[in-house]
Amino acid sequence: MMPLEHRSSPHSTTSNKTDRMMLLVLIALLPALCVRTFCFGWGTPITLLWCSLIALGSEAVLLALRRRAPLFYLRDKSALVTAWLLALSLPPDLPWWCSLIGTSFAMVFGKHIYGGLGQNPFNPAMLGYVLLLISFPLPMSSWSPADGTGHPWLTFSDSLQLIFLGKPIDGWTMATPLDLLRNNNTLTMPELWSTHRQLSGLVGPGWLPVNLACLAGGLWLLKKKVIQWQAPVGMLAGLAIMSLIFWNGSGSASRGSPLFHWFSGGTMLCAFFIVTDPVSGTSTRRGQLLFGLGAGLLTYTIRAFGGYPDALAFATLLMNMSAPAMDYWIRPRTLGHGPHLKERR
Amino acid sequence: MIQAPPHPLSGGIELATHKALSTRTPIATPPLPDTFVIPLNPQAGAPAEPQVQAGDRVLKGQQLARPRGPRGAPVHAPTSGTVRGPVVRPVPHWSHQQAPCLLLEPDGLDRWCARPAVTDYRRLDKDALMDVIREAGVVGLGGAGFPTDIKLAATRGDPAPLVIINGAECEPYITADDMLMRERAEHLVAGFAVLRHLLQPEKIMVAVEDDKPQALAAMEAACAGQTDVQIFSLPARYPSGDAGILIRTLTGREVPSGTRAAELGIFCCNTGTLAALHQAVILGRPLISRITTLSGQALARPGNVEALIGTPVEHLLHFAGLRESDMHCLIQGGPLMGHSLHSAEVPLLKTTNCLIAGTRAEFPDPDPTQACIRCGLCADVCPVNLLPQQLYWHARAMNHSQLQAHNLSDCIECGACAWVCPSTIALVQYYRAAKDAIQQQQAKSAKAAQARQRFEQRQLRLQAAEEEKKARRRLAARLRQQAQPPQTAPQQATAPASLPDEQRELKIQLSRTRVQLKKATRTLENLSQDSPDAARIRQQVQSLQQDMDQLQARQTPASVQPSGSPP
Amino acid sequence: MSTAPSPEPRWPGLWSNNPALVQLLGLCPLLGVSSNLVNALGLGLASLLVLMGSNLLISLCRQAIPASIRLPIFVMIIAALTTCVELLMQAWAYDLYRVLGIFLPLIVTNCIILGRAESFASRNRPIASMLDGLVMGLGFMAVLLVLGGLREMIGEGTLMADMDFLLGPVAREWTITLVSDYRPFLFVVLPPGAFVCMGLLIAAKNAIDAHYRLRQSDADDFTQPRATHTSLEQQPGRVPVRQL
Amino acid sequence: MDTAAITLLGSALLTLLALTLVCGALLGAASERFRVQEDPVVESINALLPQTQCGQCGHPGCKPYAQAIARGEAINRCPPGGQTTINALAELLDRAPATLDPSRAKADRDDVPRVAFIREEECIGCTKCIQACPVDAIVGAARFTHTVIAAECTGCDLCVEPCPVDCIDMITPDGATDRPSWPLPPDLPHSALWKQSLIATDRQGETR
Repeated sequence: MMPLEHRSSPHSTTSNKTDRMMLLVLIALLPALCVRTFCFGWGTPITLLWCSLIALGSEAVLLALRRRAPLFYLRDKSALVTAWLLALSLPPDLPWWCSLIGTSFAMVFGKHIYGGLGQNPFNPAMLGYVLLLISFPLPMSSWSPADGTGHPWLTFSDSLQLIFLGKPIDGWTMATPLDLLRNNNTLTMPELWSTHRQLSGLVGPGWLPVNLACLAGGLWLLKKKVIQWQAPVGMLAGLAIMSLIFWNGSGSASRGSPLFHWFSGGTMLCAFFIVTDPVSGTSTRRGQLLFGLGAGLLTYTIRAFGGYPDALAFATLLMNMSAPAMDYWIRPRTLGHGPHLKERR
Repeated sequence: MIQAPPHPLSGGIELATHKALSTRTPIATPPLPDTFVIPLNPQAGAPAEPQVQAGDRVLKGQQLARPRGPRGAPVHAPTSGTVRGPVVRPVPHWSHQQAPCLLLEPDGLDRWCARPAVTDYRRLDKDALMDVIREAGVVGLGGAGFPTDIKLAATRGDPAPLVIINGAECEPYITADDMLMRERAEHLVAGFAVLRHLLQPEKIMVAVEDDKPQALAAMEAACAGQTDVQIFSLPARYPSGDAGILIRTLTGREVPSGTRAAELGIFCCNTGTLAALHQAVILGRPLISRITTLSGQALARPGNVEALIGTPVEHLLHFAGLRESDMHCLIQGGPLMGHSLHSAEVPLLKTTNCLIAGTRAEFPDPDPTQACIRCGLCADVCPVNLLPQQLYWHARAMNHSQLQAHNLSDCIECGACAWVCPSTIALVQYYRAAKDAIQQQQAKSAKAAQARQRFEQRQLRLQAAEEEKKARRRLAARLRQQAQPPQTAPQQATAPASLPDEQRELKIQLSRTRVQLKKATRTLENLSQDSPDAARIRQQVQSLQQDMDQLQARQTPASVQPSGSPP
Repeated sequence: MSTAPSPEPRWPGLWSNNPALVQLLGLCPLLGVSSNLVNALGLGLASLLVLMGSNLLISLCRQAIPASIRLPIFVMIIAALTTCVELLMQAWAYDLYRVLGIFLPLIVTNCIILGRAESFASRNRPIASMLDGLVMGLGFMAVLLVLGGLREMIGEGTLMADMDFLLGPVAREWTITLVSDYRPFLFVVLPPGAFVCMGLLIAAKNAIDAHYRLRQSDADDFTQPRATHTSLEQQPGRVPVRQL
Repeated sequence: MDTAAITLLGSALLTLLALTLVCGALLGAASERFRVQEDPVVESINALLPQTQCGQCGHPGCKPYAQAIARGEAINRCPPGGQTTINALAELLDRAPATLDPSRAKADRDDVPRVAFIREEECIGCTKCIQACPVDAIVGAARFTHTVIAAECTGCDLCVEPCPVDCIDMITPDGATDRPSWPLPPDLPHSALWKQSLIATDRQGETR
């Protein structure tokens, strides 16, 4: 009846557990998944399932190798979150072996080599993404065109064949809007918009709805208090500041308006699901604001002046690296401390 | 008259209060138990010194023990009866500690001892009034049990002190202060007068949470017309009732780290303490009873009781209708800061504000601990703006310097961080372990520094003595050389004039022989049987044995003489 | 560091005190040129030659070197030898010389060579020193070769490509293509991949050691204190245990 | 070679020579002026030693042992410091942490702090223990009863051996075990859970 081991207070805790928070993140990703499927075809759900399978399998194997009980630790669903985030960043019809390498690298070198959940300094999904980006530039830049660009809609079996058999389909890739803008030096903005079918409206078909869906999911997470507002706001602000500074109207040297940058590529996914990753980010709220701001600035810098058109992964990893220093330097003032208290006495 | 607090509470959590459970019935008085158990060291420190002997008959309110240190309080008999003990009994402590306790068997008469006549305290010298309070054993009833007279004395020097009456009972289940304010608000207001007399405070602030409307109303009614009293209605948010946080919420001032509120000229006390102060000064009653909440789903009749200090917890729980088979845990204090009791035989202390007999459904076993994901929720709720997750990592590594740099010592152990932790990490326990380790380490290094200093000074002294000796020798040599022919040094009588007691000499000889014998025997045991030395040493032992027998024979008749006992 | 001259060379250089895997010395060339086997072999040979030569020379004139300026003298000797090797390579393997580029002259700054000169050659006899140089150089080269082979296989899907750079036209046909139509895995060819592969090699070595020690002691003592690489010289046969 | 060239060469040589002299003089002066009197590492080592001055390391006190360590002696010879001190020393000096030298350890010692206690009715006032005490923690004079100042005693037990009448005990003082300290909570339950599911070698405390 009576507890015999020395257990400290408190004697009750909240019901908001880690695995519940992970589950909420997964639920918040569902709208993005649906919209992406609708806009970019069946490749996304196939890749997502494939990544999940690999993530769960490799996590179980790694846990067993590390003498941890797989069934207990798999319950926290962090492997699934990594897999989904990676799958939603990858091009939809990426060959199966690319996703395999990326996901397993994320699990081994992004997570378990440091000691598992909670110990990894880098965001595992972004680590896997970066590995693929620098190892296999060609498949990683082959984006299936979005619905509405005049291309034939890829059927389910088309996607399956593309992913698992590598069977090419004529003219199925298209440069992304970010690619176009990055490589454009001669055309003014209206010219660019009128000559490319990928560009229409603000950013072009496909990209706006996907980003809006991520935004919606993120706002829901905010409401559920799974994430805090600081990191997303910081990131979007950083991106906006930089794009305002370097915005050259509609001239050929323009690198895009703030809205263009907010709603193209994986910006919203990154702002609400990746820079808010607590493990690899900073843990103070002020630090998170700075973390997001830095990620935004870096994203724009690399997008506009670097070699990779969508720079979210690099920006996140660079900020991950500086997170421990931020944790060290940014500390709140503890009650009862501070110069003003000494003066008074 | 009721105001909102001027400063917001940072951090904190909102909890299900479970307070309605114990506020349905008025404060009850349980019958006397068979035996009272009165711990001699209710707080940490040296045990108090008993003033009575086993078998003594004592009267209610008679002093049983005096404190040995300055931080103690006297202990009084809760009723009249016979004292037994002291015996070692389990006391309410997290480490399942046992401590010396006096036992008191009541005679059922409940007869009071002679009490000082109720005089007008306003005419009493203030220092004498402080003595009355100290002798009554009034301590802080809210938590740590710090003697109230020391707190008062620390604030008395201030020209315009501030009095804060803490009626914010922010932990779930506890309603002792709530019921006290509802039923005995006039006692508290009478207590204000004592404080006014002692401290001449600028203002008296009363803080009550807004989920206690009846208590608020009672206080407002009782304080009507007293212009220096302000009543604040705090938002019900844990841990708004912590003294440091309450001071910040009400005044915006912060108690500097490592100091006490008294240094800011603030006297902050619990409502229960104020009631005890009132009883001690106006009724002349020492602190022998307190209002305690009995709550939890395993009780059939939860409620508040005015219990005598030293009543076994078991007795109170049975009074409240304990269903023993349902009880899964027994907590003293609240569920966030209290500690679980390992036995219901422990006595009620002056600081026991609540006893919770919880069922398994109420207090389930904690989920298995998961990895910290650094979500930062703990930092959001920390009322003193610490970084609990950083402290956690450093406490795991026992990195003392980083723990101190992150202000571990400012942690009030409120448990809000551990409550919100989604990975069920026992954060508070990490901090307590780290605090204890740091304290031990500091004590150790202080001792080492002292030893080092003494060692070095001794070395210097020995060195100086050596030099002096050398110098003297040189001088002597020079003198010898100068003095021709060399004199023979006169045979100086070195023996002191004191008459060596024969008895004493004998004793010394005996001791020496005994030790030699012991050493020889030990050597013999260590040697193997066939060793060549063995025979020699065995002989030695025998001769020593004979010597000793002789000496003993000589000494025994000597020691019989009454005058020969050594000093 | 033992002050007493020991007559036999340090065989631990191959495994238990391997300069690359345990002492983690010479990482810059190790990671920089191990992208394929032929580069690794070329740099390994060059380092081996310089290491043996410098150990021999320094040991020969160890009595004549004043202690206070020994390091500049060591560096001069090593630099001279490196220049010789560089010139040799320029003459006999020009293609490889161009591929290795700056890493050849950088042998001068390789800590293994200076380290051996300081800790062994300056205190031991010439033959022993040369043998020490040989063993240490072989240990370094072995790691280079394994790393180079690994990265070439994973990164390019081939093995022993371009061997003719070093061994002449005979070796032109030696290239083994493991997987035809292999997509280059650029990450492994680039420096970050070198770090990861190197880490895996160290981990593998520690795992093998731990396995054997567990077998040997047949006991459960995993409490062996952690050693840092600087302290290994004092305790031959002891390797750091870093549990994953 | 014309005169101009010789002048140039000469002036260059002179300049260099002058520079050398100035720099040399500066260096020489600096090495005299800023000479470190005591090896600072000895102080750091001494700060880590427990200052019991017990001599179990074979040196007369902690500072001499600190000096010996600075000269290269083994760091595992301090039984009162235990493994904590050895690890701290290893960290400071970047040496391999070793286990306590078994020849130094006394078999019957545990971790409980002890102080010397003189049974005063048996003391003969010989002052032998006073001379042995490294921290002057024993008061008394010849032919007068001695006593130990418990607060100053380091528990080194150096006074026990010289006592001719064996009247000194090493006792555990009151209050030494009074305050229990909280233990760290149990770590993540991986080992236990793993054992339930599979039999394997148990390597615990990996994240410590």
